[in-house]
Amino acid sequence: MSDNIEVRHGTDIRKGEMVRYTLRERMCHWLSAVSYVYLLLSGLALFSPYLYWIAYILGGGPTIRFWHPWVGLVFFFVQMWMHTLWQREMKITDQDRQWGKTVKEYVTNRDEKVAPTGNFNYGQKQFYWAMFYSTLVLIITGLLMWFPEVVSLRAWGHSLMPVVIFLHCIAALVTIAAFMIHVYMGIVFVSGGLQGILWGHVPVSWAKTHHRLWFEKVQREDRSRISSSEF
Amino acid sequence: MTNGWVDIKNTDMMLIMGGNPAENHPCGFKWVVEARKVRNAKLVVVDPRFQRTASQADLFCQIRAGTDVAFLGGLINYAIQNNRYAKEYVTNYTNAAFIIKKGFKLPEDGLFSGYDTAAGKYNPASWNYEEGGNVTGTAAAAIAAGDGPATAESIAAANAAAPPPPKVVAVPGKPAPPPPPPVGLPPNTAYDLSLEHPRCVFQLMKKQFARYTPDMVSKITGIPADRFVKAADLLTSIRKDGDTKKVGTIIYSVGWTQHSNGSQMIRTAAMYQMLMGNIGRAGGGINALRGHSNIQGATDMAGVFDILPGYLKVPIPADADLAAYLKRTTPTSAKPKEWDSFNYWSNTPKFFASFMKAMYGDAAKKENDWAFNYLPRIGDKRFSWVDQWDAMYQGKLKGLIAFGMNGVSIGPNSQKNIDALKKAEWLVVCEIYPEETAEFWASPGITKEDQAKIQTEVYRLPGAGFAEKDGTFVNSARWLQWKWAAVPTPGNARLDHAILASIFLKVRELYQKEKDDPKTKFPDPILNLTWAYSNPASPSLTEVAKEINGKALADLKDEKQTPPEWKAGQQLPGFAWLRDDGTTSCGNWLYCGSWPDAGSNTQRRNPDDPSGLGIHPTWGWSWPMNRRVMYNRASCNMEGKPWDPSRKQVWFNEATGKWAGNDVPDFKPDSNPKDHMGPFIMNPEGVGRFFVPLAPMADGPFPEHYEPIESPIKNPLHPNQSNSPVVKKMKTDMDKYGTSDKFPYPCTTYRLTEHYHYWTKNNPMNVQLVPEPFVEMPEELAAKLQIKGGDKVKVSSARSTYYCKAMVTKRIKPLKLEGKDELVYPVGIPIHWGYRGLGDGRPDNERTPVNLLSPTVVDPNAFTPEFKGFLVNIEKA
Amino acid sequence: MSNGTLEIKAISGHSGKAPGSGVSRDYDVCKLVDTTTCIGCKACEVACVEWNGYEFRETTFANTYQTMPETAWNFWNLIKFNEMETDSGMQWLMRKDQCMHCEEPGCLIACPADGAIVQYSNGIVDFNQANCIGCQYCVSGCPFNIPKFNAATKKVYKCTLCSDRVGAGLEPACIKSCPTGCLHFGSKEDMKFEAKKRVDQLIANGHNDAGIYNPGDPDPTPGVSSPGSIGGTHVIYVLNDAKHPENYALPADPSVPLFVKLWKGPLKWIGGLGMLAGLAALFGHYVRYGPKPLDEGDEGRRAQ
Amino acid sequence: MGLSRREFFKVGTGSAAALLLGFDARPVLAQAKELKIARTTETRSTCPYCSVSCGVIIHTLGDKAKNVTAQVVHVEGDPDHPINRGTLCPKGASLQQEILNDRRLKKPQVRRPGKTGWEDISWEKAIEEVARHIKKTRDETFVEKNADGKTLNRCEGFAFNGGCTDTNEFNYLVVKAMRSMGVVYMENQARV
Repeated sequence: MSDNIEVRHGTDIRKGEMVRYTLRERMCHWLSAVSYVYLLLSGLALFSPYLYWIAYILGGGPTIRFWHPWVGLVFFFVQMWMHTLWQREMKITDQDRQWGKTVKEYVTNRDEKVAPTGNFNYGQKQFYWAMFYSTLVLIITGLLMWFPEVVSLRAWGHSLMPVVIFLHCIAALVTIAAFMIHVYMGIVFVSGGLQGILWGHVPVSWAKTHHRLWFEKVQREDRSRISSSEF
Repeated sequence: MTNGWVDIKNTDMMLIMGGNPAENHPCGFKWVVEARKVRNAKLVVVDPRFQRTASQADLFCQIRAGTDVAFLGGLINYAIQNNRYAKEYVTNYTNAAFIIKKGFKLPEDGLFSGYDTAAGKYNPASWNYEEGGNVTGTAAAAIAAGDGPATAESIAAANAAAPPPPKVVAVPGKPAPPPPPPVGLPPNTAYDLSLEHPRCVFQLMKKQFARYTPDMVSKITGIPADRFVKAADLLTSIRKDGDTKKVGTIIYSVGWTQHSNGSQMIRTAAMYQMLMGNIGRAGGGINALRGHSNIQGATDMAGVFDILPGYLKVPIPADADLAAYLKRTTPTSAKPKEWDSFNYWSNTPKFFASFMKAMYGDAAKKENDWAFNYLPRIGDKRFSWVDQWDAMYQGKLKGLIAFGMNGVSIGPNSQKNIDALKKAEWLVVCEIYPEETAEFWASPGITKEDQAKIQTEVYRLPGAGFAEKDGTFVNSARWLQWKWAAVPTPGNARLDHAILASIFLKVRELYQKEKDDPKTKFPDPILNLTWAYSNPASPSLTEVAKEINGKALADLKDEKQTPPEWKAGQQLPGFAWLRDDGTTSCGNWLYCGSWPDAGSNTQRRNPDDPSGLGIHPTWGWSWPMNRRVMYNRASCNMEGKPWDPSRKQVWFNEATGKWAGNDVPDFKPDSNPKDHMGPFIMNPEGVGRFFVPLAPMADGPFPEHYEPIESPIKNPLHPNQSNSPVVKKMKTDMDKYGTSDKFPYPCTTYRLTEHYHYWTKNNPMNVQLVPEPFVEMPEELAAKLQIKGGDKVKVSSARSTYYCKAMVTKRIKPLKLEGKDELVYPVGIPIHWGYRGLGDGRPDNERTPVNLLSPTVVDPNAFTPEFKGFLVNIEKA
Repeated sequence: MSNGTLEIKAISGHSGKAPGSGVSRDYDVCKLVDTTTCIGCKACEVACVEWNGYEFRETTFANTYQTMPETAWNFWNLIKFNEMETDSGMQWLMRKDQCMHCEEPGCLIACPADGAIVQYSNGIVDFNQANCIGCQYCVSGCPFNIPKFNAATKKVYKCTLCSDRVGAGLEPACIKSCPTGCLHFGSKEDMKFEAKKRVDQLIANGHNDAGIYNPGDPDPTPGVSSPGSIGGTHVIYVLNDAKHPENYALPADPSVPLFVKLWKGPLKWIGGLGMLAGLAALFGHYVRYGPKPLDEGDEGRRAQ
Repeated sequence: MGLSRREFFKVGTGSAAALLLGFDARPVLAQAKELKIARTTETRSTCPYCSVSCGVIIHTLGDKAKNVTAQVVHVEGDPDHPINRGTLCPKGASLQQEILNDRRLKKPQVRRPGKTGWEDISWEKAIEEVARHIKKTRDETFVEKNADGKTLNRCEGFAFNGGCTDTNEFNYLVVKAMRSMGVVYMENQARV
């Protein structure tokens, strides 16, 4: 590593880059991502017979049935951790709503017409909250499904369980929809996004383009986070 | 059973009472269901509880335990009053037409004529037929002459004329000796075919049961009168408008037997069946369901004190020699002169001599009366089950050998049995599981210190289970069926008969060795007993079975039989070949024919049933001589034609002059119907007995309702003679009897379908089905006592206490008795628990035998204890 | 069916039809339970446990003759005792409770595990514990509360209709044991006929409401089917009062729970298609719009 | 009963997706247990409980070869038997557990006077002692004549109780042995 690398918040920063995610944030995100992917695959196997082959890849039905709830628990706690990290940043502001009005321009790459946005844009925040609330539904229904025999002991348990399973599926489908968009946006559509969540730093230009208000805020508040700034 | 299990399917009407076959004989009950499904037969169930049999009934009546004679007597009354009975059958096949001697009195006051108050028993001399032949048409004259049944006044006069009752000398401290041999039956009895003579059996019976009106039945039994009438109407409907085709059956079990009036309950049922013309017919009969796999066989084989194999009588002290014995035990026919009687018991000398030859072989010689003196005598004393425990409790009985018989649990009055065993010197128990009797010395409440004081030496010998033994069982339908051993005995356990044989051989060895020792008593029978089995220490049961069947000891000839000759050493084909001259040997004449020369009939396994009547003549073998329905001659009318041609069992073949049939005719094969031979060939009269003359019934020639010894009410028929006058209470300090002020609830005991006696409490599967003891009680009683289902309760009788859980149920209802509004609350307890079962020792329930509660009192005829009706109190524990 | 094997008709958690199914001649087996002749003796309970070799289960007294409150993973066959008082007196209704072997089995529909539940062409619905994943969705799919979970093995168990016996040409153990003949076994056609015959007899004897419990059977013959939407069952009952099956602790109108149907039906397809559509849409979007350009060149790209 | 299981159906998954991936998914096994009584030895017997006399078939492991000790694996009704026609009640249906039961007594034992437990005893010694007890008691209590000089020839000192499941042949041997010893307290379950 050369001398012109700074390390802040566990993140290597070079000239022309700025810290976007701390190491903690990135760990949290990837833990969440990995566990989610496992849950997604194992869940899909159980969701449709046409996808049950995934179960065989993952070690067979009983195996995924064993791990799915445990990983779900991990996912849940990671989500809660993430919540403590990002909860405040995820507050939806008036600026976000402004941005939201121009989302059509955003997805059609007419960025000049898109309202500027902060650290997380409105879409990202909506993704976050979709995942957050779905996780709550999934953990509650999931726990019931983990130990259905406890529920079945009650007279109402028997009629409750199908609803529980149904809700679990619905919530999972919501996360899947969100997840697909998230991955597309993060890896394919907005190039450079992956770099930010992988290593934590983004080029200043990238920040300026995609999260102008954040860029400005950071510049204003904490110049130190921008290394060797030209400004 | 006079009939058989499968035969039940042939019936049109069923009365199940004093039994609960759906629970206790489920696989036999299938034929009840079959009759209902296929023939649309009707089922009436009468029981103290609405049990699982009742759940199938067309009509259910909840009766107070022990009042069955009242119900059945009411039924007889209803049938006679409504003219619903089988007239031809009753007139010709029963003693209904026979005329009873003057001086006989009906028990309006609770006592028949001849009661000896001092001795507490009857002199049955007045219970006899009148001599004199056909008096038909003289009824009017007799009535004119005031020649009715006796009244209290007339009886004194009659007794004065009759020979004085023989003197009975009561020995202090000992039960009174039995009556001396009574006067015989008249050979030519007087009879009136119109059944109108005031002293004919029919009229006496009519009069006897006229008192059993629906109201009276209701007062006694607690069954509402209208419900009783409904039941009686349904049951007797088979003889409506002179119908003789339909047939009804009665199925009962120890719900009758186990009462102090039990024999008479069964008799009333048999009388009703005769009245309806149902005995001897397919789908009819009186069917006792025996509770165990081979107690029919145990009775046939005389496992009980008062008989020898094949129901031969045990000698009494008065039988000075063989001739005296045979004279006493061989009946001579007693019948109207114009009629015929087979009187099969006239063959007694042949059966007896053959039995003694089987027992003692060459030592049984004509010169020594077939070793007649080798047989122990009874009669001056009773040696029945309760007497045995009584003698042991009094220290008179020193040892007990029990093979598969759990006397402590079986009771009655289990604590007395436990205390009795404490006084015994030795006890030998052969069992397959740990049980209460062998471990009486560690029963609940006995401390280690107490145990040190118990001097009884107990041997517990591990025997064989059913799957480890071969041999035959006899079922309720008298079928002998061989079973094969499947597995060896486990561990060091041995076959029961090998254990018995080794004990006997060792005893014999001691007697052989010490026969000249002055202490040694009468070794001859022991030394001379035949024991010539190939392996004496473990006799092959096929050898034993062949010995029981019997064989020719010399070449035999009988021109009337086919084949007419039988060689010495050959197995006999049937008891018709038995001889009284020592040329045949037979262990049990009833089983003669079970193992003829051709091989064992008990091993036959051909399920064919050509007639479709469920006879299955080639499956196993049934006594007597493979007859599946007893007295089947009665299934035909006087001409020898079946009452119902669609259910033909036997019939008279005019062409051959012989009886033929789908079943083996239970009759003299060549007796022409014109000869008027009675179908009830074991009675000297040849006919069925509505009235039992002379001694066979100790408590009266007709049945009469008597209350159980412990009863909540006084007998509404005659409150001053509430219980049977001949039933005796026992006298030791352990024999206590309760009254309804302290013990208000009539209690009955029973089995559950999930358990078998005191046996399946060792079987996890059955324990799982019903894990704990309980007492069933009506909701109303539970509310009164503030008991909820599952509460622990204390049930107490005059004898002891029993702890269990309460089962509060709708299936037992409070009863209204004596026409009063006051409710009586019956309760019931299943019997299956003790202190050595699988679930015993669970802390939530104290496990003890329920027979701690039952009283030591027995039926005067069968000596069976009154397990089914006694008084208890219930409290929340 | 031949050579002592059973042909599979439907498989749980399985994509598409059971391979090779539908080629052999069809014949359905059926248990007929004539509750009017059931004496509650529990022979079937014992025969079931004995045949299947399960262990003793500790029970406790509960003020009833019923062995336990409901079937258990190792106790598949339970007589339910229901006491009723009517004008004509006491009635003690006893009914054998066990898997009904539905034609459209909710358990199989709900089950996500490939091959954990199979339906044979003769109508038997059988669990294969080797493939069971213990999710217990079958429990929620069953309208009769039959499948039971064993926490120790993490598998679900239920009556197999003795598929091992039936496959070898024998009748189920419970059927064979039944002392009164209240249980009967044969083709569904014959059992419906027998049931109808018995119902007619009961009606003739004054039990006007007698009838057959065979929920949802499409058979148009009057009286052989009863309300429900599970396509008929391979265990059918004769009831003295078929108008009130709830007196026998039977559901009056059994069906696979709505939410199970929604989830295994529309939701499965909507979800699956939705996912595919989503992927397609995203791909389309990328092709149409490509990646988002940066405002100011590409200098931020990391060069290493 | 721990018999090996035979997979008797194999059905490919047919999963289009799996095939697409070229992934060899485990075959779906609709597995039924092999009939556990397929090759057992059948012995016909009679149920020892009530008096219906249901025919039972005792299935034992092994083919009766010399080196095999038969072990009961199943008991079932005998379909040929005219009365039960293969059916059994809850007691009959659990007969296997009656035969194979941990609680079975497997060795002779004696409880000596005043002792608080059982001790083992050999068969020979047990039989010897029992026979000695019998002879002593019989000789002490035998009554040849009553007060009137009438023959009694009976032993009132010990009793024999027979059970409900003893065979006829056993009961006959009891009559022979006990009556020859003069036993009169001879009772059986048949009484009660």
